[in-house]
Amino acid sequence: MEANAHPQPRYILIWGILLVLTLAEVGYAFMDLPKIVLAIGLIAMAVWKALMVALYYMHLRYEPRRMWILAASPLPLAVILVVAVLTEF
Amino acid sequence: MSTAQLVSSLEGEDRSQPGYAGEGQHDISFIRKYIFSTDHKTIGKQFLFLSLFFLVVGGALAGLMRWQLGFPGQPLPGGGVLPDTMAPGGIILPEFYNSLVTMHGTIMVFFAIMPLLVGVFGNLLIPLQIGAPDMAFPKLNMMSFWLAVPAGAVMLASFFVEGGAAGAGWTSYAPLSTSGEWTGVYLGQQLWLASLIIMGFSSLTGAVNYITTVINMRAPGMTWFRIPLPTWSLFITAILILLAIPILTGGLIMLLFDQTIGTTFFIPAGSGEPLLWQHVFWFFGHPEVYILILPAMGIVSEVLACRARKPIFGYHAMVLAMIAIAFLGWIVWGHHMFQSGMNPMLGTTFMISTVVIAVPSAIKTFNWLGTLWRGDIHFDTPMLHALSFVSMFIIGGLSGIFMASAPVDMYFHDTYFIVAHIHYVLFGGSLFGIFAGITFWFPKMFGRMMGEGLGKIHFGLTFIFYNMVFFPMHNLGVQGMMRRIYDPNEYEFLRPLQEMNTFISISVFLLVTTQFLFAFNFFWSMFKGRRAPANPWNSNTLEWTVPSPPAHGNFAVMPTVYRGPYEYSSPEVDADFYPQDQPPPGVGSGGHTASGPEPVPGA
Amino acid sequence: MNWSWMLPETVSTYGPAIDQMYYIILVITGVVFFLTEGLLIAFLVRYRHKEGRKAAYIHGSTKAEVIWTLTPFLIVMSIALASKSSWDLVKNPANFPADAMQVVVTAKQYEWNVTYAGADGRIGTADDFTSRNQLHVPVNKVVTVNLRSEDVIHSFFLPDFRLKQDAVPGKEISVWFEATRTGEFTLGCAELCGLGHYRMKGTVFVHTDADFQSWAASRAEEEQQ
Amino acid sequence: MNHSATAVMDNRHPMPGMQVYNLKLGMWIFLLSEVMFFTSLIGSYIILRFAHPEHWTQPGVILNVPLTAVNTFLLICSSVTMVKAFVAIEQGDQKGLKLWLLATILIGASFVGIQVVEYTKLIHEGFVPSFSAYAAEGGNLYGATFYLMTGFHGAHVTIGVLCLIFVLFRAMKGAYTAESYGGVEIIGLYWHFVDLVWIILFTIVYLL
Ligand code: HEA
Ligand code: HEA
Ligand code: CUA
Ligand SMILES: [Cu+2]
Repeated sequence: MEANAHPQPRYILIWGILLVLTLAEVGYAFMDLPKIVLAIGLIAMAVWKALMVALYYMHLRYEPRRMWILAASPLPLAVILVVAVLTEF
Repeated sequence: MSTAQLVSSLEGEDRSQPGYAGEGQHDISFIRKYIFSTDHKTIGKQFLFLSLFFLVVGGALAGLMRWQLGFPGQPLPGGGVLPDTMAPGGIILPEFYNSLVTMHGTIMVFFAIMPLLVGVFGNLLIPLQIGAPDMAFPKLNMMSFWLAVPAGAVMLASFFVEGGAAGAGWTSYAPLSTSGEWTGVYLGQQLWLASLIIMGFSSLTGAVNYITTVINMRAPGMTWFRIPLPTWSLFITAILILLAIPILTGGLIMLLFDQTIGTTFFIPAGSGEPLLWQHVFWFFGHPEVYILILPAMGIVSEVLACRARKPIFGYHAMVLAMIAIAFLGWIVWGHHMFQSGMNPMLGTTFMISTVVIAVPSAIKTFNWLGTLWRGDIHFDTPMLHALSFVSMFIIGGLSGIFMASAPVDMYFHDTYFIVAHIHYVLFGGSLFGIFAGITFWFPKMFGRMMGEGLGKIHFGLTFIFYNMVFFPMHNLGVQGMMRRIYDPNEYEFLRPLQEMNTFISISVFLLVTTQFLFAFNFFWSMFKGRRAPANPWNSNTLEWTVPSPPAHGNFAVMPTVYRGPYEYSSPEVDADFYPQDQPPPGVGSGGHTASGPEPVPGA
Repeated sequence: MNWSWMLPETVSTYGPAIDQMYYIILVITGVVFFLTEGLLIAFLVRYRHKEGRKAAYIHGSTKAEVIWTLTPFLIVMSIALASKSSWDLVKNPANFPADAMQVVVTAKQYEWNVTYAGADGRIGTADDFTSRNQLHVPVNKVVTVNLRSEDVIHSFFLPDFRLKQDAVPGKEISVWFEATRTGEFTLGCAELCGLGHYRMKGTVFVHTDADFQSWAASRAEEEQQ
Repeated sequence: MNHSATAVMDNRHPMPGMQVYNLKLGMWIFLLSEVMFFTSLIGSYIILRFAHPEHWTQPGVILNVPLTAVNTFLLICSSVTMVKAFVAIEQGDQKGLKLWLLATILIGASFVGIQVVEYTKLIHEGFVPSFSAYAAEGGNLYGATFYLMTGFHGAHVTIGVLCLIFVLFRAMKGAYTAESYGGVEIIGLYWHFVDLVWIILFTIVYLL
């Protein structure tokens, strides 16, 4: 069974990273920086955390390449919808 | 993989795959067999009866609409039975007319055509054509059907609640649809939303099942480019459903909240955005229309190749074209919103992407023609329906090009030109494809042949009356007649069109009457039809290698696939067909062999 | 019965351009239609089943695929590009003709209310005057219509001018037209807006400049009392 | 890869397909549709917020960031416990499986609990989804989108907890082994996905 095959990631370490990032986010959010700078920084950290969860906790990192493609497939659609509609405002 | 490998891989454990009929038949209670069945073939039949019922309902609603349009303000014969809230004294009320239009569109799209294509043929064909014993998740499959039933019940119930059924069009544009204060419809609109949310879950569970099954459960040798086109089309359709339906569900939920708990996502009075609803709806809506045509295209490709006894022309091109449609389908939704006040720059972009999507359809059309070229064409009922699909889809598609041009759409938007387009693609396309599919696979479903003579008569009359109904709608559109209007005669410039509207309505009544032939043929053949051989059409695909109807578990042993699905008139064999599982000369035994052409019914 | 595919007469300046676009597409699609359906019928006759006939064992042709991919692509692309100009002309405020007569059209279930600028030439001032289900304009003068809606979405449809634009509540959307001859024309609602949608209609009166001035004057009069 | 495992988990066919057993593939495919569902909600939020920025306030003015930070912490922990349960059964450690599952259930439940508390407080302060009743700072779109997104996420957590309880029951019955743990793995996938969604929501709803 493929799960047995893969090396066990250091779950606790990742847990630590997630916590640190969460605290970092909260701290960063209340600095008085221009909104755009805040947004970019926060979203970057959120994406980082999301990737951590997907890659290690959901074991995407140890799945066959075609699973990565499968998992990523809806993201372009999400972007298309939001970006297109935003041009209205 | 090479056939040698395949054969060796077939020795031993693989032959006794769990689930295959070879495992031995276990008999089960009536309930488990016919009502809460997990057999994909039974579920397919359940969907067939459910969606044919809704097709009749949708047709009846259309009949009522056409009565009003053909004979405005005149009492409907026998319309007295309708309650006064709908048609006092048989005279259809404007608000009831709006409900008719809305429910006709909704029921036809979500409860007739979609389940007919996806629910019926998806269930029936996918496991059989890829050589699997059943779907990946049979229980989930059963759930998919048993979600569709309550959804349909709720939709029908909405006719009989206070204020009547939803009346804001099948597109339910906000803010009209957000409050009964605009339409007089309160509960009905909410039931409409609830019903579609449930139906969404039904489609979703189906889609998850189909995708998993096609990816993971193909028989040995069934490589991606040996998959028959109906299964290919259903696989791509399932992906569209998987990604499009949740978007609609999200929108429906927001709309439901706007109506019930006082949110204002789409209500400008609370600084909501009406256009947001349109974007969400059409981002789902355009993929949806391809959901409604792709499986029909697959079915037609199968029938054309089989009845022309010729390999499908450009198999790879056919598959790639469908994939291209599936991709492009996501970036054209704005063509429904050209006149909606959308940013005109965006309009230009959508105009360009929209015309581009005509290209893959062009590829398919020309490949169908290429398949007929130098064929040996047998005119059986399924073939006749498939051929009329091709010819009618061309008309429907070409009318789409007019509206794809934004300035021309400025005139045609929301006129009967659109209505003509809709019906040429959805009736002339999808429904003729469905007729082709039902008549083609009827023997596999019920173990009996459908009456050919009656079938041909039904086809002929349907084809004529259908064109008498919908072709003139183009001319109505050219004259500028708006859609969704209760009585065109309100407009001076539309009065001269009454004659044509009456002509259309009379043709509709003929068209609907003709369908009784089909109904009769359908039920009569089910019980009295000639017993069907395993492979009445001398077809190549796996479903025809097992008895009609196939046993629970489909295949006695897991079949092995040696070639593509459309090896007709191959020089390798004397017969003009070459089943996918027939071992090539020299390779070990096991699969079926084409023992000369069996008599083809009717031909 | 009128089976014609000819559009009715158009009375706006850009109408002919749009009609021309329609006729171009009509010709192209017409040709494609007769070509494809013709081939279909020809094949059905020529290759119908005969005893002893065996179909040709052909799997396709890359050359053919390329041809019938590129040809339609070029055709439809040119249709789109040819359509772009008149689209931008009518719907893109950046390209609107200057010194237009401004009117505000407010749609509501189920009527069209038009507001004209008074003597001061500006809308939103005391001397504005209005008309209900009637849009009065001078001939050969650019008129900018600023569309609003009070309740639901309606659609401002002038068939003879080839103009259609939704009126969306909470938004003001501008379109323009210029009439090329005097007369009375239809103003219709093309977006389902409730049970009265089918009777939400008005009339466009295109006057000579003089007539329009006198009408405006008298209408303004009535409004004052 | 060891063959007996997949043999138990499903009837794998000689065509390799996704090289992943049916249950797991099915769950992944289902999660894709979940992505699109949240796209429609989050997308609408982004669009409405761009259209009407005035409806939103500075972070922390209305929403209780510290409390939700704690909640985020809880959810992240529950992901670890979940993955621990999975590792346990992979090694055939029944006891570990049950303990870690129980831990996940408890943490998940407390997340929902805290969210309920948060909601009641906010509603009390007039921060409601409805236009007519909205009484807090900012505008009603703020409230509406907030409850829409966090509400549907909360619903997903609740469903997850229920499924986990079901899985725990089956674990009690010893339904899972080192060879056959499909059920544990897919509920894990779902659980981590819900966690992932929260990570996004926490940032865009509470901190932006
Ligand atoms: C099965 C469903 C289906 C299909 C397949 C299509 C296919 C297409 N549709 Fe259609 N459409 C609908 C169902 C469908 N549509 C529905 C239901 C509506 C109304 C919704 C509502 O408002 O209620 C609608 C509305 C609609 C609109 C909005 C009109 C309006 O409201 O103002 C537009 C505009 O661009 C459009 C365009 C197209 C185009 C370009 C195609 C193309 O995919 C067609 C491509 C096919 C061909 C072009 C023919 C074959 C090709 C050849 C023969 C090759 C040569 C061709 C050329 C060189 C041109 N459709
Ligand atoms: C899949 C789609 C589908 C189908 C098949 C039809 C079929 C028909 N439609 Fe439909 N129509 C729509 C989809 C469809 N329609 C949509 C989406 C709209 C837009 C709605 C809106 O504006 O919101 C619309 C709108 C629409 C209008 C415009 C209304 C308006 O704008 O005011 C009209 C007007 O004539 C019309 C007429 C008809 C007619 C006469 C038929 C006839 O073809 C019906 C003939 C009867 C049948 C097809 C049933 C036959 C039954 C069987 C074959 C089964 C029998 C067998 C057994 C029981 C075993 N339709
Ligand atoms: Cu106003 Cu229709
Ligand atoms: Cu479309």
